[in-house]
Amino acid sequence: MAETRYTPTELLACVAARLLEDGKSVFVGTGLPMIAAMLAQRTHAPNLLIIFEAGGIGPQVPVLPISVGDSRTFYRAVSASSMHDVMSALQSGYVDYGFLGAAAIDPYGNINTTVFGDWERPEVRLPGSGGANDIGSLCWRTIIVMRQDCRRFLQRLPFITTPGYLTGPGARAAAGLPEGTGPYRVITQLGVYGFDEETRRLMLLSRHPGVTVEEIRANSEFDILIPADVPESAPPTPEERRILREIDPIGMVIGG
Amino acid sequence: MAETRYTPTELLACVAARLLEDGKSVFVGTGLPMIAAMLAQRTHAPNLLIIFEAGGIGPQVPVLPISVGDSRTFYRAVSASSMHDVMSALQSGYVDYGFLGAAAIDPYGNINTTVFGDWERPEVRLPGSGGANDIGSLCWRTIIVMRQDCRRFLQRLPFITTPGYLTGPGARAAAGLPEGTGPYRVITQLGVYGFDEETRRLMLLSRHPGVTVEEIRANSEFDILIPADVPESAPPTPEERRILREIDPIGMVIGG
Amino acid sequence: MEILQEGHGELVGWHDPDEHRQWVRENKSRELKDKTMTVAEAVGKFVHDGDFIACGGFGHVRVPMALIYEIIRQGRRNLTMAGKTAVHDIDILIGAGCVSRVEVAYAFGHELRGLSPAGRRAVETGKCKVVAEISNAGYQWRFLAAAMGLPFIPARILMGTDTFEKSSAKIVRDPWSGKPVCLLPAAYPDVAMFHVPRCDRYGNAQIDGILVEDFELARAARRVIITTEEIVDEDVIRRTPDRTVIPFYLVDAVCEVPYGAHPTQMPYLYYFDEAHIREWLTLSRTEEGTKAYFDRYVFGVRDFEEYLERVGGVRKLNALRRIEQLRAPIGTPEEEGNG
Amino acid sequence: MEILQEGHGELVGWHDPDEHRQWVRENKSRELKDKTMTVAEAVGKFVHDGDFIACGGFGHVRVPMALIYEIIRQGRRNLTMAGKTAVHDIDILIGAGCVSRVEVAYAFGHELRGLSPAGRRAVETGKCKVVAEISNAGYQWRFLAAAMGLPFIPARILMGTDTFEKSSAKIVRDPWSGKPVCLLPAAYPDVAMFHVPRCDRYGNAQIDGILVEDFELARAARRVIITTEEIVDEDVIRRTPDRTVIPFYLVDAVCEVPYGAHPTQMPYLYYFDEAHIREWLTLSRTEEGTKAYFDRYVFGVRDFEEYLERVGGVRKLNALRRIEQLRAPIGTPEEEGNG
Repeated sequence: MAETRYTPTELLACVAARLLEDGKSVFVGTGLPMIAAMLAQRTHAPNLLIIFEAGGIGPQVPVLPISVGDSRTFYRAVSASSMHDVMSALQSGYVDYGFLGAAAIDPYGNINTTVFGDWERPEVRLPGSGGANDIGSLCWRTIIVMRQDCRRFLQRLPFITTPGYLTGPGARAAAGLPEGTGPYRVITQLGVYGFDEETRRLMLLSRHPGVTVEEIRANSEFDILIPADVPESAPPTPEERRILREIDPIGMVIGG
Repeated sequence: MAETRYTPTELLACVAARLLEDGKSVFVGTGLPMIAAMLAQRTHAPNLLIIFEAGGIGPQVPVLPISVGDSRTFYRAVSASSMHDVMSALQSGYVDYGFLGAAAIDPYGNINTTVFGDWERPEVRLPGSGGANDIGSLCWRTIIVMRQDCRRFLQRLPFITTPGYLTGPGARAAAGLPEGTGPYRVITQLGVYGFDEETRRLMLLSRHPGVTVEEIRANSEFDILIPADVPESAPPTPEERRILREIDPIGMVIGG
Repeated sequence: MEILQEGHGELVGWHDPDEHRQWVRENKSRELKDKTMTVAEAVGKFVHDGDFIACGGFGHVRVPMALIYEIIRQGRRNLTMAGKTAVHDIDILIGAGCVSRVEVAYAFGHELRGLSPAGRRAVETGKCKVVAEISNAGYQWRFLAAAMGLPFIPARILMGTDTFEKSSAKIVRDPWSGKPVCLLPAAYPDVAMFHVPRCDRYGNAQIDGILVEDFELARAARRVIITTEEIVDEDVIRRTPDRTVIPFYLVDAVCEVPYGAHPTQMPYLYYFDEAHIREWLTLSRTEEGTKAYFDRYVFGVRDFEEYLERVGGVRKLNALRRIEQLRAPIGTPEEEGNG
Repeated sequence: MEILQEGHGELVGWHDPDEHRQWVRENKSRELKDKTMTVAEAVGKFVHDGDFIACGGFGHVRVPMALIYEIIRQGRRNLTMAGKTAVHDIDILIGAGCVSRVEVAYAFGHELRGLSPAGRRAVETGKCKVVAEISNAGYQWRFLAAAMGLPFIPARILMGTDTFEKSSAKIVRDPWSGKPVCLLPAAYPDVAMFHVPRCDRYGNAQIDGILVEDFELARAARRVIITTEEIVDEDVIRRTPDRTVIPFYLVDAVCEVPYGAHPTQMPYLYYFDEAHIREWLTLSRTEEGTKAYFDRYVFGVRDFEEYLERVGGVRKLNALRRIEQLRAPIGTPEEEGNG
């Protein structure tokens, strides 16, 4: 019973952390991605290299950073460098994983974080790309963490801020984006998704405990590829939850 | 009488130093240019900013540097930076003066420091551009210091390493080089030269003490523009000579 | 190299490299001279209505806030601002009506702290116009191109997206690989502003920790204003010349402003003032609240020192120092202060 | 962007950016692991016949000489070398028959010390081939393009000259200004070698003083070998992360070699060994002398420490330290040593 008393955010953090391999590198933002990367380091991936877009490389983070440029992101780092340096490393293929948030996504993993409505005179203006377009263009594998519902899983985005697979197979390379890159996983409050090799469309990989395939379908404007047999995401272990509390003692990201 | 007992190199250093204005910047190499810049700083141009291509900016040089990357080039500097930084400053228009040496020059101030004979299998192989092409392309005013004789003042160069005025008026801009730049003065053991505004060809500005116009003509393969009335270069003053000894006490550049 | 595609965003801050070189030659002093002045003088002299401005730092880190408050105090108008992970700075400048045009990499948000009520309201009502989109790396590299005196620099980003379509970039075919590559035009801000831990009176400025894109931005901008925790003797700089990030010939004004980055973080020196940022985010939900904020913290104080008193004075500043230096946890009573 | 002109020099060290990314993904470790080894192991493992190599530093400053001697000792052949203000390093590598191809920004000279007898003889007799010309900034920016993972970078140099004609650059029309601009192709050396004052066992390397183009070169190269005056504890690096110039994930080998830059200068630590450089410049005037030099200083010694004994041992090294630190003038008897 104890194992099931976890918060939704704890589950997301654990699911995200487990995707990260030891000995690889990850570009993280603040919030959940940071927590997932720290959790991975303290469990199966002690040798995961964490890089921040403002220039922090390989820190020994003492306290959860609030900002991507926060001095905590280069505390006891191997290098406190510059955006030019880390973005160049990203462009040169040194970064395995990158995290993105999204206000909306389409079947090909394209992302909108810029605007709803008309660009010139928007209904809702969002912050824009930030580093998202860079990460989505240049990282080997992008992991998107977002809320899923019918206003966010859209057939067609009002604005593509960050490239997923664009219009499908081959479209990224044709556009000039680095070969072999693209969205790898999408993690929502309902499940974990990948992208079908042939169509490059969103495909369910696992449902979170208690979530049905119907719920997953109901919370998307477009058709999600759903294989016949979809496993359940493994819930957070007590050990993972203990570490999460250690990382975020005041529940800044994980919640109360 | 005392004033005339100077070495040829002392004269060159003084003539070069006097061209440099206070409050401006100069890109220097080792040897004579360095000495000229230091002499200028200790006479009429205390606020001359000295920049070295390897990254030293505004040093308080304790001892004459031997190499352009020598730690003396960034001793008590305002910045010990990088080639990227200083070359970018050069390209952005921050550098007023640059010094060049030359193995050969043509009437338009183009320079060869690469090769005599065939490029593939040369008679004489020289070091190549180094920073010369960069300085000659990007500095506002380039000052060339070289030996003059018929094998060096050539009608046509076997190889143009560094651009002067190329084929004449307008040719630099047409080639894509920054507007308003180009060779400013040529200093040899015989005299000081500028470039005629209209033709962009080498023109005598002053003869060194004791040098005749005939000698100047005799030591060039091409016709040098020689105005009717050419002044004599002012010889080194005792004060200048005293400072030169201070700068180069063992006569490394200035000679014995 | 044929042009395959062109973005239709406004080309902000581009100059022909020759025109820029000429401007540098005529306007940037290569002389080692005293440039110290007050923030009022610096803003008065170098920030003009209609200018394209940019701030050093990143997000809520090392932002030259004393200059931002002064721009509001002096009532500058029609500024275009680089939304290069601009958060509190751009938000209050938009809220105060100073900034009316933005090229956006990241703006209208406060990272984890949530979206900007003031900034978003201005954009959604048309009071502030987004003139172009770009990404963080894209902006950084636009500054790099300018810092290098180039018309453009290539990058493998933006392609395939609407961010490109609303940018000022172009896509061409790389003559070596034959593949499409994006060209980012140089961006030369009229004024860039930085807050640094130490700088001498000539403008030789050092930064501790990450540089973000300050190295490039300082070289891209036409005018550079430095605020510094401390004006140090030239000798301090000359003893550690490899720590100098911004040399004097790039700098037009040097202002000593201890705590000049408040309420943003100054690495190693003081932490974010979360209480103050929260106060702004709360007040700025309404026009009235926004006005109240400026009345209290900008127009109602004589200068930045009086502002510091008002946000909590010595007690608050000491508390922020302890948190930044990991000697006190976040959220201690002192940090909440009396601001 | 039509191509207006193309250089006809050989395109040295260029890779399609996608191919390079894939190589990085498969071959560069992102793991913090011990990379310490001897120079013999490092050269054995990472420098292969036919490789394109480059050295950090500039001229006779901070050159990884212990690695250069080891490459000669191990008899590498057909190397292509970046003549990026390469002086003593390239001269002895050509003299020893290791380097047979050079892209030249600056080579075959020793700055103020005169031209290189060995290097020039090899080029003038066809034993060593110059495959392309470039300038110092041009090479530096070729490395910058590679460090950024780009196919090329623009620059306003080379145009109008034979240096361009013998380069691998191209001239295109800038789509913004309409003016010609030079595009420099990226250069990815197979191996770059650096000597640094301090580095930890993982390869986090710090450099004091000017960086020259080491920042860019370390990021451009596929393999990076570091020799260091001292292998320091990781903690030393982590206390001053803003001093790290080359982070571990770029580095393949770390070798502790005190005085590893001899006879070149190590800023703050030891001066040029002018006597030794003069000995080489004198001996290398003939083939016999060149052979005698290598017999004495490379093949006749077991390792770099024995080499250091032979060039004058502790007395010489102490003297060079005093000169570098401005505690003794140039040309003192000790400096002349017994080497």
